[in-house]
Amino acid sequence: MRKSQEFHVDSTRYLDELGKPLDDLPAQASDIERVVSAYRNMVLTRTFDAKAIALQRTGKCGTYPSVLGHEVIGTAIGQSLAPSDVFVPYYRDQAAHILRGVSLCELLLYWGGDERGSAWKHCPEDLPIAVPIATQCCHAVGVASAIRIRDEARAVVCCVGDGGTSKGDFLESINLAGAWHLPVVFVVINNQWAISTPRSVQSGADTLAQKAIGVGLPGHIVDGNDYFATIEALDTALERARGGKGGSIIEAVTYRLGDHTTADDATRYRTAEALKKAWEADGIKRLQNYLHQNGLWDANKEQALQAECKSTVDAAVEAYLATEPESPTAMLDYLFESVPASLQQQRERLAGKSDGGES
Amino acid sequence: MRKSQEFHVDSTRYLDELGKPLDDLPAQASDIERVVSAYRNMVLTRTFDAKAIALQRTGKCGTYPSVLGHEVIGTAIGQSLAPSDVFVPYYRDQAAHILRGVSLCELLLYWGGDERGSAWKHCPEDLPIAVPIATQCCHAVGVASAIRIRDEARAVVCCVGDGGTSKGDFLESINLAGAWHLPVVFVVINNQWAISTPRSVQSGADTLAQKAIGVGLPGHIVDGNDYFATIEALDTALERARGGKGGSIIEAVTYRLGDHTTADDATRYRTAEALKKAWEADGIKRLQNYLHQNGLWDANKEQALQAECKSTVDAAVEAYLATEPESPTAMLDYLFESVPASLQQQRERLAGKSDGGES
Amino acid sequence: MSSPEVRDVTLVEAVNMALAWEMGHDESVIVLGEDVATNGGVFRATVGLRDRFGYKRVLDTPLAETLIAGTAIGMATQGLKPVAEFQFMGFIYAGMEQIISHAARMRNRTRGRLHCPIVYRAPFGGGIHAPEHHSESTEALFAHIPGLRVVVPSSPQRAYGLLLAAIRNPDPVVFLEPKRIYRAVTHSVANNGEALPLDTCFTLREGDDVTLVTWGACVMETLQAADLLAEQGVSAEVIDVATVSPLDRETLLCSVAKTGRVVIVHEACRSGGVGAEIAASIAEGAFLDLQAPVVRVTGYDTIMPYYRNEQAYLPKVTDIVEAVEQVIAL
Amino acid sequence: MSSPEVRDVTLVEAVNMALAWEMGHDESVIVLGEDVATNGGVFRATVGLRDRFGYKRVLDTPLAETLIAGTAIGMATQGLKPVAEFQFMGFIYAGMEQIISHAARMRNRTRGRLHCPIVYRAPFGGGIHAPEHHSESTEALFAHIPGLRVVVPSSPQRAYGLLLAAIRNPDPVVFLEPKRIYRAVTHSVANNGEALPLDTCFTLREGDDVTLVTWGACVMETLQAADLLAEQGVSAEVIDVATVSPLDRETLLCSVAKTGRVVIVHEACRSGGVGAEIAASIAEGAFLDLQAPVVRVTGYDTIMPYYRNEQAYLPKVTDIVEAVEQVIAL
Ligand SMILES: Cc1ncc(C[n+]2csc(CCOP(=O)(O)OP(=O)(O)O)c2C)c(N)n1
Ligand SMILES: Cc1ncc(C[n+]2csc(CCOP(=O)(O)OP(=O)(O)O)c2C)c(N)n1
Ligand SMILES: [Mg+2]
Ligand SMILES: [Mg+2]
Repeated sequence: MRKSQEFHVDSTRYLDELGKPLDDLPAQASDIERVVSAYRNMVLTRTFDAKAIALQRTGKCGTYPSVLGHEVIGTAIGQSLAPSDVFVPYYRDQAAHILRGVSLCELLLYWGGDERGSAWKHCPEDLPIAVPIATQCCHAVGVASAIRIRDEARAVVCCVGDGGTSKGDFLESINLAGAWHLPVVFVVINNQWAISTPRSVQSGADTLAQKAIGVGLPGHIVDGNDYFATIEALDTALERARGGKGGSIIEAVTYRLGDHTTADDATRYRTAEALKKAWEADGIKRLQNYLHQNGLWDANKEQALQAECKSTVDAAVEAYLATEPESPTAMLDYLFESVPASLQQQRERLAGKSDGGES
Repeated sequence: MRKSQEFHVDSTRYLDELGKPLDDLPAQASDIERVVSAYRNMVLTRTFDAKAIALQRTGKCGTYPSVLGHEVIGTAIGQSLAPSDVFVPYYRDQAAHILRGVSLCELLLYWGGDERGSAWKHCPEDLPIAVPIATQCCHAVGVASAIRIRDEARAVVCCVGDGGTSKGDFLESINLAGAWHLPVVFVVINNQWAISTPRSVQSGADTLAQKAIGVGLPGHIVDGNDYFATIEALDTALERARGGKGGSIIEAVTYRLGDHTTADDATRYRTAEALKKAWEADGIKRLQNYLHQNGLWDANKEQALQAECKSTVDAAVEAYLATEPESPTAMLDYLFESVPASLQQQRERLAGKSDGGES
Repeated sequence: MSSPEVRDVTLVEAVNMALAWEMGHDESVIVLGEDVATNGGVFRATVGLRDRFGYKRVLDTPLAETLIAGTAIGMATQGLKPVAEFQFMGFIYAGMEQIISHAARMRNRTRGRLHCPIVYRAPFGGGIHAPEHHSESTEALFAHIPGLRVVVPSSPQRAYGLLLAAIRNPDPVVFLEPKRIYRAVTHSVANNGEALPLDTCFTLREGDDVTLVTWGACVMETLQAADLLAEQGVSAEVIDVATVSPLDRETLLCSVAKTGRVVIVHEACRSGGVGAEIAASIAEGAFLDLQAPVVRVTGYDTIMPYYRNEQAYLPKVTDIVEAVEQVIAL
Repeated sequence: MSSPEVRDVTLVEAVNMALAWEMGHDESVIVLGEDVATNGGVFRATVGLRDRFGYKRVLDTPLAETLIAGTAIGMATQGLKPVAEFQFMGFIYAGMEQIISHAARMRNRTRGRLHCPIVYRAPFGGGIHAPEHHSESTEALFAHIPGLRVVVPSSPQRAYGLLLAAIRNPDPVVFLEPKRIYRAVTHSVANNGEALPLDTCFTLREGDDVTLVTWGACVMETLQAADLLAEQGVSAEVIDVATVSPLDRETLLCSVAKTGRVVIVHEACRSGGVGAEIAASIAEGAFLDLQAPVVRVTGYDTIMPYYRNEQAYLPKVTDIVEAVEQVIAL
């Protein structure tokens, strides 16, 4: 006696690669102001990105992970999150951070080797950048548990890469989200690569969204270069989560248009053709086309925006470069709430050195 | 534009609770000898189990995990594995171990606190009992990788409990099995409990088999108290694996009829009713009924089998109780291939003590 | 609520009392782990808490230690004070990445913006005839991690007071409960919500001839050894380190200044155990005071044997006495 | 095949040469890890291996360290010799349960029936301006685990010879490569398949006045300090521990018997570092030889700062010289 149980995941896309609607657009398209400000954030993010890479190349910043190809997704996340929600990022979420209120200077400090880059003033509950892959997913379900314990109408967005979906932390966390009906939306940013490892090596499954099935969550795939598909999915998932209806997984499909980080050389493992093709699907250009086609944008506005972004970024760089390093004693001052007796001697030694000028 | 992708898991069951076929039986039912010997192994396992619990209660064995309710699944696993296959157990697989050639004395030594209980003579490639939950899953995919690297027509069966399906080790391993097309069959033994934690707390998914979907493996559910459903699924999955067609996940649904271990008291967290109901689905009784109904078994045979099992178990217990403990120096002798210079002094100290008679 | 002074309390009951006290007085305290709720924990350390404080504050988790460790971090950043249980220390390792890379670093990483007032509890140590992996004492792994406190109680009263302190501490504490003495003795415990200090050794017995330094279950054998030694006319000071990291070197060095001789006793294997740090610190800080080398009485450098041979592994009273005789002879 | 003597080889190239040699001579050697195949590793340690030895022997894994650690164990039980790479030591922690509970125990658990000839490689240590979590030196965590060897090369030739030894060793080895000196120097390396001994310190420089004990990248600063000290008329013996567990105490104690003074140098934070075990062992084993306390020059007891302040954390040549001056003064 054989019974069969069926499951599914849906995918959505609204715009073709040239920005032409393939279908009726979702409600989100009628909020013109929000759409335009999304576009503005994408351009700002890309401007920042290019500058950060340039700083690294000239020795003024450390290893930096380019956000090229992720701008649409991050922007949609930033827009869909309410201030009282909590964002749990990985390390390629610049677009979302900016909308959350992290300053460009803070971002530069972080990648420039200064812990103050995570002391975010404007989104104090957001989790900091997580470098160990997928570990942040556990924090996200922890935050969501706190929200549920206190019966609040808030939600959490947690980002993770395609590579990150292979790691236990992600897999255990989505399972908890399902088991405890937590208000958390996992956004799997499938940019096809984990450093040099292609998506196909990462998992034998056709899609990453289908991992949702195994934990009893809804799974949804969106074209991550399609602003409307992405923001609609996020708005829906977050509303659901805030309303106590549980979590979900959104696989946002895109392509990493840059090297993995400035320490990487992607030409070693991927073809110029694949990259060229991916650029054709670029979501910023696509949204720009859409705006043009609908009379919402023009060359003048574009020029003004570019100039504005450039000066915003330049100001941030200036502030960043003007920031003196912390005193070395900071390495002990923030370890615990107060410096334990046993560390006082080490702290004195450090303080002495930083006065003395040690080579 | 919305697309939908469909997935499914199937469930099978052939016998009702009274051992009556609900459907045409699979080919496995015509191998009478195998069916009867399956039954014999189930009874031996249950006899052993009762004795091990008794030994623990009288201080002659350590904490012991009863196999009650798992005998059908373990027996089917033991039968479907070829000698050249590799078995990767967890800690409640007595029925399978016996068919693999692990002696009852070895099993008692293991639970009786003696490492020689894992020095299995007759299945030297099988992995030992794994206590840290789900960790064995990684070993299973490692063994399967070795098989694939060498292009051998062998396969691996790996057991894990319903609780174990929440742990990263299992989840990462099934993903690798899918990505690398490994010849490994995961048997999730869903006995509804992980100590006191019910299946519903373990995951929000309806079934555990659907975790297969997220990794691109076939997932299949069987009634784990239905010998025919279980052996058919295993034979099929193993044949597939040995033939290079990749792995799969079988969720074998049963009920833990005993306490978690002899250190547990299940009455604290589950009702007598639920247990009573579970006993009605007992797979041994069910197969016995089937055999009776088909003229393959009778009261005399049963009596002879019971006597035989008792004397087999008694002999094993005798051998176990007669086994002198190892010399304490054994704790250093097997740590590395040879005792490093730095440990010689410690070894001498131990040797001196074991002569001297330390209190 | 129970009256302040409770009689006949075991160490594990004291753990339960401290949890109940603090949950009753601080809504932000949450208990999570495998089998902690309905079942009250496999050692009954959390028994009754679910009934008293409800299903939202006492949480049975799925079987996933990485998740337990990491979920507590997320909760903590929201101002909760999670007390997360690992069922046995042998199953804590999957949680190490979360503990090392996040719990211990969140405050430093964010320059104080977020912090992790978490207690990670785990029963630890051998000697109870348990199966493989149920007898670990790897406190040294955590003691080497900056940003963590590692605390080990050795009596019911200290379990109560130190656990309260650990929960109230705004930073992560790995709280290791010596299960060999979970029920070895009963004491009267004042259930008054008073915490004991962290980062401080407890001098359990004063003495002049030798300093015995230990923690956890070995406190029992060490005190017994001190009794035997007293009969031989040797006056032993017994120090319970209690917080094995960060280490209260001052108390240790003061004692050595008096006695000039030290024996360290721990159950963990010798090489790289916490005893190594203590011995190194004393040998460096009290070089001129020492009349004899600092000697360690410890487990062997091997895997805890299964139970038929576990007694051969564990440090014994006679081992301690012998070691003292050795250092006194010098 | 290349000629035996290869010139201008960096430490990371020596790692690559050893891997290539052994894969060429032993079919059972398998390389696995993240980005090790197509990309040749983020540090290029495995570059070219996929092309030479094929996709079945050089395997890109999914991003999962528990899996990497555990898959190697399963492979090893089948007679393969996996060399598993963790991309950085900061990402090894998710592998710890598998390494501690299984790789280190399989032989003992099965009384020799199965064993784990695995090498777990990881670049480690700071000083290269890397992001957070890319500068760990937590070798002490592994050195405390019975059943593991922990090996740290400090020159191209030792990287080559010790890695060959590690691969051939029938038990698990955690092989930590000091990435700060991955490309700091080039040496000629004899590519002749000859292994160096494990479990043995290397005396890099003989001396009479003080013994400097170190390993990994700090060997560089320690040798520089010895040069400076020589100018001051202080003759320093420099010992590269190389196998930090199990420890070759004999070589250390012999040296101390001669010099009577010891300074230990390591990058890891001080408390509970491998230096503690070495100091404790020397203080115990060479009590009467010691003219001065054993002093440790180490990283601070804190989290490795981000790179703007990492130099303030790292032990410096001047720190070593100062410490020697201090012990010599006694
Ligand atoms: C636990 C862990 N292992 C390895 C690394 C090294 N590493 C950094 S990024 C990366 C790939 C991540 O890929 P993905 O999750 O797809 O994110 P993407 O970089 O593509 O945005 C790896 C392996 C790490 N940071 N953490
Ligand atoms: C990593 C780990 N965590 C916790 C435990 C303690 N423990 C032993 S068995 C068990 C429940 C396992 O349940 P399940 O996987 O369903 O197997 P079952 O016992 O039901 O056969 C737990 C939590 C363990 N052995 N390993
Ligand atoms: Mg990616
Ligand atoms: Mg179960």
